[in-house]
Amino acid sequence: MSERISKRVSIIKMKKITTVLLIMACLILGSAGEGVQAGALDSFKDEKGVLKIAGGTAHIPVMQEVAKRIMEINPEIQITIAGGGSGVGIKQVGEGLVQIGNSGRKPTDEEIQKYNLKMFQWALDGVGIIVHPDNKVRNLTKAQVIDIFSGKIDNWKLVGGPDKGINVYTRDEASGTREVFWEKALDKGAISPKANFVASNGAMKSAISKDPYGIGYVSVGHIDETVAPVAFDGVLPTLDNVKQGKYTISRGLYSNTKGEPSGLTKKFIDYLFTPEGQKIVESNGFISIK
Amino acid sequence: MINIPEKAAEKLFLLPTVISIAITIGIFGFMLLLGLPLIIRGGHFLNLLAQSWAPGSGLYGIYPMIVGSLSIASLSLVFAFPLSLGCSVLISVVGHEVFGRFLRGVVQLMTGIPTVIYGFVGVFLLVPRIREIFQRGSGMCILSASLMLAVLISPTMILFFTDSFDHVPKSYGQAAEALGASKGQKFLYVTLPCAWRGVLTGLILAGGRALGDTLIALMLAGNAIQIPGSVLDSARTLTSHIALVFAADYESLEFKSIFACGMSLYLLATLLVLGARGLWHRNEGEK
Amino acid sequence: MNRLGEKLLIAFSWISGITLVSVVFFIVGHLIFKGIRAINLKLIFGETRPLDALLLRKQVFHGLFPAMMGTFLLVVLSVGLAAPVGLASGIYLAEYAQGKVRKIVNFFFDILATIPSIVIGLTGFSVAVFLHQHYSKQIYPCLLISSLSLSFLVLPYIIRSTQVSLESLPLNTRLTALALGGTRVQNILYVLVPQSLSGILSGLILAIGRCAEDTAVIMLTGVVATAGLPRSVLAPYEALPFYIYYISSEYSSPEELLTGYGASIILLIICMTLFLFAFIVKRRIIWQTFYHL
Amino acid sequence: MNKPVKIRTTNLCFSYYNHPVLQDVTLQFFENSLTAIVGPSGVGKSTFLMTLNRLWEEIPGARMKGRIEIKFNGSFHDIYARSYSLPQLRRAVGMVFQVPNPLPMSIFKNIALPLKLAGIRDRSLISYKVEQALKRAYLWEEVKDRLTDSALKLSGGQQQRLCIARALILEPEVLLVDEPTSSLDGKAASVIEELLLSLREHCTILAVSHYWDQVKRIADVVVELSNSHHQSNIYHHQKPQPV
Repeated sequence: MSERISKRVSIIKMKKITTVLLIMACLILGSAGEGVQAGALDSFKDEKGVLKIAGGTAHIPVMQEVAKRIMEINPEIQITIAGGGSGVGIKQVGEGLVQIGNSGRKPTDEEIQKYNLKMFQWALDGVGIIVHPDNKVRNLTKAQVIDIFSGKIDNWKLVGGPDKGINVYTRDEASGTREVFWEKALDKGAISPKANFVASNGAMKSAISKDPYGIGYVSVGHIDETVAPVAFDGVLPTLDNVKQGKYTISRGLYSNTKGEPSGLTKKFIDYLFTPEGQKIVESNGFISIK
Repeated sequence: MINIPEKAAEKLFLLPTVISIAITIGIFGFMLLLGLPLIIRGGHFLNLLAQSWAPGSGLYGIYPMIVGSLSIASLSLVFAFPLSLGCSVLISVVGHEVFGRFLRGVVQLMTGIPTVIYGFVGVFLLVPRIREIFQRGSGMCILSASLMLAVLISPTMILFFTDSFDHVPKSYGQAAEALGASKGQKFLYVTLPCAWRGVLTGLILAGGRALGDTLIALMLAGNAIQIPGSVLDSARTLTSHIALVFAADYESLEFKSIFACGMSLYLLATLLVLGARGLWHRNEGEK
Repeated sequence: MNRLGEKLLIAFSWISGITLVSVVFFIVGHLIFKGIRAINLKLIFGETRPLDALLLRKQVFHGLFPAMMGTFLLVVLSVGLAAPVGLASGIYLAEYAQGKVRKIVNFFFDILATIPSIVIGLTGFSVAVFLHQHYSKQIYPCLLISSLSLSFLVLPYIIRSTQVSLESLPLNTRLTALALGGTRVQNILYVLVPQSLSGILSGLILAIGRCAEDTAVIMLTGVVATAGLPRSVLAPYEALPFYIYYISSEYSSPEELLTGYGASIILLIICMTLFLFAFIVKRRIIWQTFYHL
Repeated sequence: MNKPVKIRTTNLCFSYYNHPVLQDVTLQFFENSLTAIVGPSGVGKSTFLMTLNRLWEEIPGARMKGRIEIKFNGSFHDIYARSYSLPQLRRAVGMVFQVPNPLPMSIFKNIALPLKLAGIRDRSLISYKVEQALKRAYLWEEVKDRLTDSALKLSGGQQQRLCIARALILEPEVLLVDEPTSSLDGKAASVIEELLLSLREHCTILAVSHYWDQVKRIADVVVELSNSHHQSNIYHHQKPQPV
């Protein structure tokens, strides 16, 4: 009697194991999918493996769109995208932790030399000051901006707004956006220690869109109707103004590799420069370099 | 039939124990090893704790973060303690048949709510309210973080409090009742004095949770590096400092500072454990 | 204490209880009210057909599927790593360790249980960087490193639940097999562990819940915003709690924010179910699974 | 008493956390007889039983001094000798506890457990031995149709007989019985008493008992442990032969 029962139990066990094995087999076999024809993406068809991207947060929407297209064509490829900021991107690609490190500033000569970096600038971008759409202040002089960010001006009424305290938002030291803004808008002046910190361009935009008395700076590509751009010395941060060189807080968007890129990494970067890739760049609010 | 020799079996169970202990010590070792350059440069670990943060002038002290951590944690205790005490009185002393049990169930379920969800709801529900009510600052401040943290740590306290109340011998209460004490008197003069160590231990453990939590402060406290002057000021905790800086240049001193934060948190945790164990074990000894 | 004081005490306790319950209902209600319309197959699978996604034929974009799979793999790996070590340590503590050794071991496990999760994450991250620099360029923050770090995080849960359930067995049960000529190991394997199975299991479920909800550890050790399904344990991955954190600060449209609410509801349901289950299991005897004839 | 000696203890002292329980106990027990151990509660009767299978070693804070020898295969062995195998001793010296302690598994598995612990795997042998043990414990007829039921479903008296069967399956030469009827009603208790009397033929039984009437019914020899501090008094009674 006991034997029969134990047999039944072991059959149930066997069934469980088979189910698990089947699922695992499906997981493995299922990953071999079929591709679709798509011109510039053809070259990705025989690639596989993991491509890791990290760094500049302004780049993320473009990276995500490109990655989506590639992974749709070939599910064998896994592309991972992390933020962290330009400093992180440069450091991580230099250390070999990722294959592509993005930066919203040009890597310094020292960095290029130390890590043998190759940089690829695939877009032009500006860094615009933004406030909440309900805020009527839409124009600030450079001097006012410097005073606001250093904390010297701490009420909107001093710059023609309501009688409310100014909430300054800034990015951390690893941010290329911060670096460019600090250099070109603040003349490397101090940023108030009272400033709230946010971790990315996306986070800056959503923070300002929620705070009626906030002020911050963000990649021009990220500006949309949820926030209001502020003219800097009378010039609005728009694509045209950046393109024509009227808006001075501008920068390139770079993807950096350690040494000459090859394989999947090279194909990814090449794709950014194809007409299709540049279209993605433009549709995300950046300026094509072509 | 498994036939492991006794001695071998003991070794087999001992090995993972040693591994677990090695991990515990190893965590501190790593903090120390990687934070060492900054400590040497700062001259002294204690210096680092007292210095302010000014990377521009070469100061990488974590004093503002320590103040941030301590003020957010203690404020959350201020909110959570009376609330939790009240709830545990309702559960174990008033002992309302329906609501008491319901409350206990809710509290048990609360322990399962992920921190990130408190943070998420805090960002969209609490922060705008705080900003509107006080008309000052961005709403991301010590107050917002503490309020949400208070909700997070309440279950820990309530479960610990009710447990210590329930462990007070029934006969004590009966003795008081026989002398004509009311429920409230029984609680105040018998239960609470007997259970105070448990209450204190629960407070310490909840404080530990509040100090160690990352997400709520990261999402709700604004993360400004300053010594906060009021509960409506933005502040950065030791934990969020780690979360914000960890991806920076590994060789920079800024990056090393997060190991000083890690070490401080580790030491704080050890202190709390020592305190809680001291209280708890003496408690058991008395019984 | 007079009647008034007593009334005040009771009134205060009622106020506290009602406050807490309403806060919880407000939080959960807010999530459900705002996010319930996001709950559908599209939230999970995006534009991909669910079957294609489940069979891994197609990648899922704009859906939670990769994050959910990431969390699932994370839980399986972490608990898989922590369970044997935790069980063995728990058994050692309850059945072998005595006197001073026991006190010291207990002390260290208390510390391990109290170390903030972000410190454990930082350690995992440093280990990854260290290994990368000194051993293999293949190692960097990834699913494996996250699982390892998470397994440190949940180790105390498993150790404690094992230890407590073993120690709470009555002396009568402890002596049964020994009196019948069983060795210590036999006693542990045949009687003590099976008898404390429900307690051990609820500890494991708590550990699973902790792995599923933790954000601080994984954000330092390899979770990223976009990864698709992880192709290997050495690759970065997505996870539900990190997705929620990411959306809360970086959403770019109301639709994206809605997915954040959806993800929160899903994570809440997963964690609540696990915790509820842990509470139920503790009371139920499930020895049948072990002592089948 | 003309039966040969089976067990002898010499100058046995015992303490829990330095609190003395037994002092200087020197006793002899005879083969194939039932010795009742009586005395006021707290005097260490259960403890004394546990010194004979060394089970006290599993209880924290316990200490023992003295010498215990049991005759196996014709010669006396010091059971505390370093070379003596503990599992082997406990298989030869069975024990039944005051409160029945079946494990939460089936009746069959409960009784087969000692065989499993001893490493016996032959299924037909196990089935045979389980049946024999149940028969010897007067339980076979009641449970033979539900061996796969949980042992916890049995009544208290049945559970206690199950525990006796479980102790008997290894055919021990000595059986230690600690107040086996204290948790049972009169009817169940008398079945157990009858059972113990029949078991005398196969082994040496040491039974702790509280009830003098029970002692009178079943014991061949009575030993009283007393509270007096230096010497445990021993009385040997010739049991009145049952009619």
